[in-house]
Amino acid sequence: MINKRIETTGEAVADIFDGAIVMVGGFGEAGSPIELIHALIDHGANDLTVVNNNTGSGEVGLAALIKAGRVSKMICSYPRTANSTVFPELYRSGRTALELVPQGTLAERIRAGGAGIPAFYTPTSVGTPLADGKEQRTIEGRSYVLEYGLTADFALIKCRAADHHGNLVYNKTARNFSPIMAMAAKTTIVQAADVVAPGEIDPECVVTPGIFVSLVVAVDEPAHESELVARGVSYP
Amino acid sequence: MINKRIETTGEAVADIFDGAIVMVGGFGEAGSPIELIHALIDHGANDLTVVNNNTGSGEVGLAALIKAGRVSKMICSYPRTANSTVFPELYRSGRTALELVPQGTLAERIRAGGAGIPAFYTPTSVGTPLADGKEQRTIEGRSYVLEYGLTADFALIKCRAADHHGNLVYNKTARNFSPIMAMAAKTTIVQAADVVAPGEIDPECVVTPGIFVSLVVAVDEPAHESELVARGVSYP
Amino acid sequence: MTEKATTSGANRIGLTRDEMARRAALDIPDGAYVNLGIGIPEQVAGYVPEGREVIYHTENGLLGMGPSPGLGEGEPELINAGKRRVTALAGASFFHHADSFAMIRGGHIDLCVLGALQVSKHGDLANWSTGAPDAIPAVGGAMDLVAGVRTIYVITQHCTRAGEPKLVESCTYPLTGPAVVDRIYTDLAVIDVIPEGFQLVELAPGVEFSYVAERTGAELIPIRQESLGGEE
Amino acid sequence: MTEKATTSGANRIGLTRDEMARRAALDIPDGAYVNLGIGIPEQVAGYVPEGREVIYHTENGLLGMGPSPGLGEGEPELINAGKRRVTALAGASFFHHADSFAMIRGGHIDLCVLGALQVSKHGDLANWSTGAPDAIPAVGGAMDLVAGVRTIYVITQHCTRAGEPKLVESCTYPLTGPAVVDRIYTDLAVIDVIPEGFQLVELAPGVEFSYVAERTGAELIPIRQESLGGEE
Repeated sequence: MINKRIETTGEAVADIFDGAIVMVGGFGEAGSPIELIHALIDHGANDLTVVNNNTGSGEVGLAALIKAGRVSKMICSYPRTANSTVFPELYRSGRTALELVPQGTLAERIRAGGAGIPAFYTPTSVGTPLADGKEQRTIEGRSYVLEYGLTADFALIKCRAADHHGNLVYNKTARNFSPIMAMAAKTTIVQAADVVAPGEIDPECVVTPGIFVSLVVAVDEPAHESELVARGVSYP
Repeated sequence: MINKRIETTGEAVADIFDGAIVMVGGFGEAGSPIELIHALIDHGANDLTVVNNNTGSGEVGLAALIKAGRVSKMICSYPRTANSTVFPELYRSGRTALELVPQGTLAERIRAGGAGIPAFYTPTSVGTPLADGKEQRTIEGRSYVLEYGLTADFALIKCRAADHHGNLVYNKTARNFSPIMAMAAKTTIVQAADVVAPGEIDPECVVTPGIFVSLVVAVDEPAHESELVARGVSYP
Repeated sequence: MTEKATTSGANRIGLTRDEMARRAALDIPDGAYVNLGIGIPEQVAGYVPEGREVIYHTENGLLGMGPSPGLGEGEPELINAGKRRVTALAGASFFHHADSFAMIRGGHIDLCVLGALQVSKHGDLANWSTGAPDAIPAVGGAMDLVAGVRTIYVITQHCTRAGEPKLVESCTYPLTGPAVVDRIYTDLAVIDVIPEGFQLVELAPGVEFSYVAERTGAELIPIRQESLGGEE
Repeated sequence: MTEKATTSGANRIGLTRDEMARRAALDIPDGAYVNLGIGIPEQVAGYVPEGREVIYHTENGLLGMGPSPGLGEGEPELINAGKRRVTALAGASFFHHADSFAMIRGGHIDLCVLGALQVSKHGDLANWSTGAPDAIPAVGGAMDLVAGVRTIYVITQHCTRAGEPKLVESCTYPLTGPAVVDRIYTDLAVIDVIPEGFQLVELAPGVEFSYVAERTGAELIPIRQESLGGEE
């Protein structure tokens, strides 16, 4: 019987190695797999390249991982957050590198990586500093930049429900980057508020088919980042 | 109030012009919008370029459109069908041109067209005659061909249910090319077995968001191509 | 243009932020698919005239975005691109980021309303970075929006707080996109970007042409079809 | 190799089509995601050994494909890539064609079993066209499968009906993909494609090495670790 369920978040992240590229789902706090990130902090992997739209807020979740000095490079579109000074400090001190990517290009690069497309042309960023040094090409009279697919060793994502095959459904705008990150990572680790038997998710409504998922761990009552930040929580 | 519903299949296809590029959903008979195709035959538009995975079967639906001489070019991956001699005859006589595209490349070109990606690299067809004349490029030691996004003037697609905004859900493997064709066409015309009010389709389960849909027409009891073919029906 | 004038403060003239949003909302067609940028543009949704239905897209994966649920209400996983809580209307749909930006890049969004640091007379937009060396660069979805959405409206104060024109000959800040802006709504005027440059469309109530022209960093082309009296 | 021998007919030796499918099924690992080509490969699904669970992908948009529903049963909108009616098992999912081929091209499918017209000793596969000038060219998803799936198995008769070898020095038919085939299951043998060429893995019961070698259009490397008696 195929059963991708694993019991603890600690076991789920145990194989993440130093120097790994880790995609982390979420847009702001929506979809952020806080419990998996905290398990990764406990696990101790270092020198990570993290792909996320943002850089976290407060001192929990992704911001806590960055604060712990585990992230040597961020690939993201918007590394500024009202509630966090963690990334700006490390960036200014040169301890964390930044690859800034327009949000739609970031999404498309991740999707391309997952879909076996090594590179594609896009109009986004043409004529701006973010196109500097990139190959350009004119197609039917319009200029485009060449962008490369992005893959990862691991993805950490959060969903509403998963079955034992790893079929996933999400919650509202917490879906965001998670389905494409699940495609782009060699090992996709999922925290699910509900873990159900195969057949309990309508096959017409599955958002991430199980083929893109490696491990599922139940996190029944996931924390909300904004509530932790409001309470002044700092992890660990 | 936004309401994309239109009363008849005839009105739905009335704007399709001679020389148009028309994407037609379906893989074999699954998802084939037979009633819309028959309305297009009645409408009379000529010199069409049709994009579909196949070329229809028997003498109904897409095969009937081809037989009526309305298709000057097919773009497809598999133009052979056990039950149809319509396309082979026109192809051999030189009256219908063929652009043969590997199925996954066809899907990706349509998706790219809809997503504003003008071109992308793919490993598919490298080292085969279908790569002849195509630009190639080596990326990290592997060879790829450059393929271009595909867009259309119209898409004709079939779905299980649509709401007035054009949000769509499909039936099983009848989904196939329809969601990406809806993205790639300037005007997407949909036949739906059910037309419902906004809010009746779960927003988590919408497959094609209404932004990709122009017109919806109810076809309560769509015909099945295989049944028509078995009965020897020839349209018109 | 050498005069430094502020449009805020005691001797304020021209439109308030709310009035600018309301003015822009007048130009949003019925049935349009619209993306609203962060800041003043977000307020446009509150002013769509009676009888029109507009479908709002937020790039973090929602089409059919409804109004804010009110302070302390809503859900942390139902937010907009500005990471504020929103609602979903009947007929809404959720989708992932690649699909969301396919809508943007693929030209499916009719209209986008954005803020600006600078707009040039060629329609170049700078709205993501002042280029300051100590700033953390952050771009979000702005470059995708201007590259993909058919019509780009900008809402901005006519001048910076320091009184510098934001409508300029050419942008000194890093571009978000070249030749992308169609129309600009400021506290002082509505201005189109046409091949010849900044074309005045409408002055805010009580604002004179010369007042706007002096605060515009490139030639402001007067409204052609009517006399503007002594203002030229 | 000059001898024209048919492997069907009264003096048939080697495996039947069902037996070939059964033999290939033995090598499909537990938990694998597998795509089965049209023809004999479709039959592999019926022979997965007890205790293993394999998830079948069909490129027209279904993961978790189950067996045929039986003659006259099933639904016209629940079909496989061969356009035959199938079923969907618990844990299945439906998706569109671009997502389906993202699974294939992106390397997410573990294994694919295909038919062949010819396989070269370099693992080149030709299975879509005989290159005949009057044939309607049709490729389907075969080129995507060989370009994207990690492991490619081929099931084929060892020779054509005319007795010509299908395992050859180099393909004369147009390629589906170069250097893609990992293992070949024929009525006569199981053969791996290794850098040195065709490596015999196993002979069908009652079939001798020389019989297979004579019907193979390139050198057949004997099994190394055991003596094959007088066959060399």
